[in-house]
Amino acid sequence: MTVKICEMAFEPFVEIQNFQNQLALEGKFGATSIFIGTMRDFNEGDDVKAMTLEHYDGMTQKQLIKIIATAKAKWQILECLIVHRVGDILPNEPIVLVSVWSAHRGEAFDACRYLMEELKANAPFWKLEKLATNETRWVSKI
Amino acid sequence: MTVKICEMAFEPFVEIQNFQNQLALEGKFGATSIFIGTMRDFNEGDDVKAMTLEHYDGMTQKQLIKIIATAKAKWQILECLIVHRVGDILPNEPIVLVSVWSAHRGEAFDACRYLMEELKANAPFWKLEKLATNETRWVSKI
Amino acid sequence: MITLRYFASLRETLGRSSESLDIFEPHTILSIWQLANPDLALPENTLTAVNMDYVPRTHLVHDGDEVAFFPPVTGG
Amino acid sequence: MITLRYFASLRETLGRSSESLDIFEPHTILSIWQLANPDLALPENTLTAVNMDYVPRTHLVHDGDEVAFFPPVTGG
Repeated sequence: MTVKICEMAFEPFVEIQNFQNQLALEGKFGATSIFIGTMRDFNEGDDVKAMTLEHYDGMTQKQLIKIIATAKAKWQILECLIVHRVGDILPNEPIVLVSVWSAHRGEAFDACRYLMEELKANAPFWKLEKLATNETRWVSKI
Repeated sequence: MTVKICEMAFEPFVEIQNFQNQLALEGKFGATSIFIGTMRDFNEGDDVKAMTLEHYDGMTQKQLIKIIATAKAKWQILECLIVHRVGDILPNEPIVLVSVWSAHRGEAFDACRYLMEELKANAPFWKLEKLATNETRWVSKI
Repeated sequence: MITLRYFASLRETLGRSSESLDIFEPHTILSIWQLANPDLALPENTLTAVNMDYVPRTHLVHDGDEVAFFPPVTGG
Repeated sequence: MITLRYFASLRETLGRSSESLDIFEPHTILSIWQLANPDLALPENTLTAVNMDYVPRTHLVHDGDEVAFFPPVTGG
């Protein structure tokens, strides 16, 4: 169960593959459910050219570990990995990666979605968008 | 929207990365939901040492394309990729990959799960397991 | 002429994976099975397809069709 | 001494990201805000945390605590 906060761009498929390679779970997992959130170049009708992701270092990790513990209590999860980007981000760069390994698909799907929804609801990240017009705006909760 | 049937082992993260690289969707997708099914070395309480995946070549592709068309009518999907292995498979080798790209996460999650459940219900694949005892048995519907 | 195809455990039970049959009028799927396998009742849970689409056993088969019989699918 | 931290749009509004405050008895979160920001009502949708866990505004803050105020989160 690993939580990573990245200040530089990350390659989600490299992260997952490397993490999986060191798991020593060969033959034990039948299901992997993955979600990747990527920066778009548009939001709420406006062109966006960059974004800054602020976070509350320390609380972020504490909240994500708590969310994972709750998911582990609800579903039979073998492993999970959460990676979240902070700092200055450009369109098409990954923002978040959630990956869950389990024996059966229902648990992997449910736990991955739960982790992602809880992360969005509770992890202390804030997005500041820079529009094509050079205006900046804080993304507000949808 | 691509469907691939593989007779040899495939690398799911390489498949996804290569597929994504040629999409020309930079900045347009905000959400990627992925499911990977992997062969376990146990099933229904028995050790399994190999598996043969039979399919109805032609009908498989036709059914998967139909399932994708239904998903596209239900959700706003930008792209999707389905890869399924056939032939002789060993534990820890990937069996199936479903990946969906969309602007928003709800659609990606819902469509990925739908595709996977419909694939399991309707695509004409059959698993023949070879147990540690060297007995073979057809997997029956759970 | 129609083509019959059998898969997985049903293929093993019958000892063959495909065969041809001449029909001179439309037959239901069930009737096709009985013509091809007079000694064996169509197993209850068998799925049936014509030209690679699922159809019920009452579906009418025409000359040139490919008819498939198989057990419940277990992919994914 | 307690540490106060402000994030995102609230940090910008206040023009500072952290500060210290001496308290000589436990105070509620709301009372801490009023001591630190006497000219500004705590914005309605502000989230509050003590020692990196969410707490309600009625939570009692003790000496040594880290108290954070921030707008709704928008990660993921």
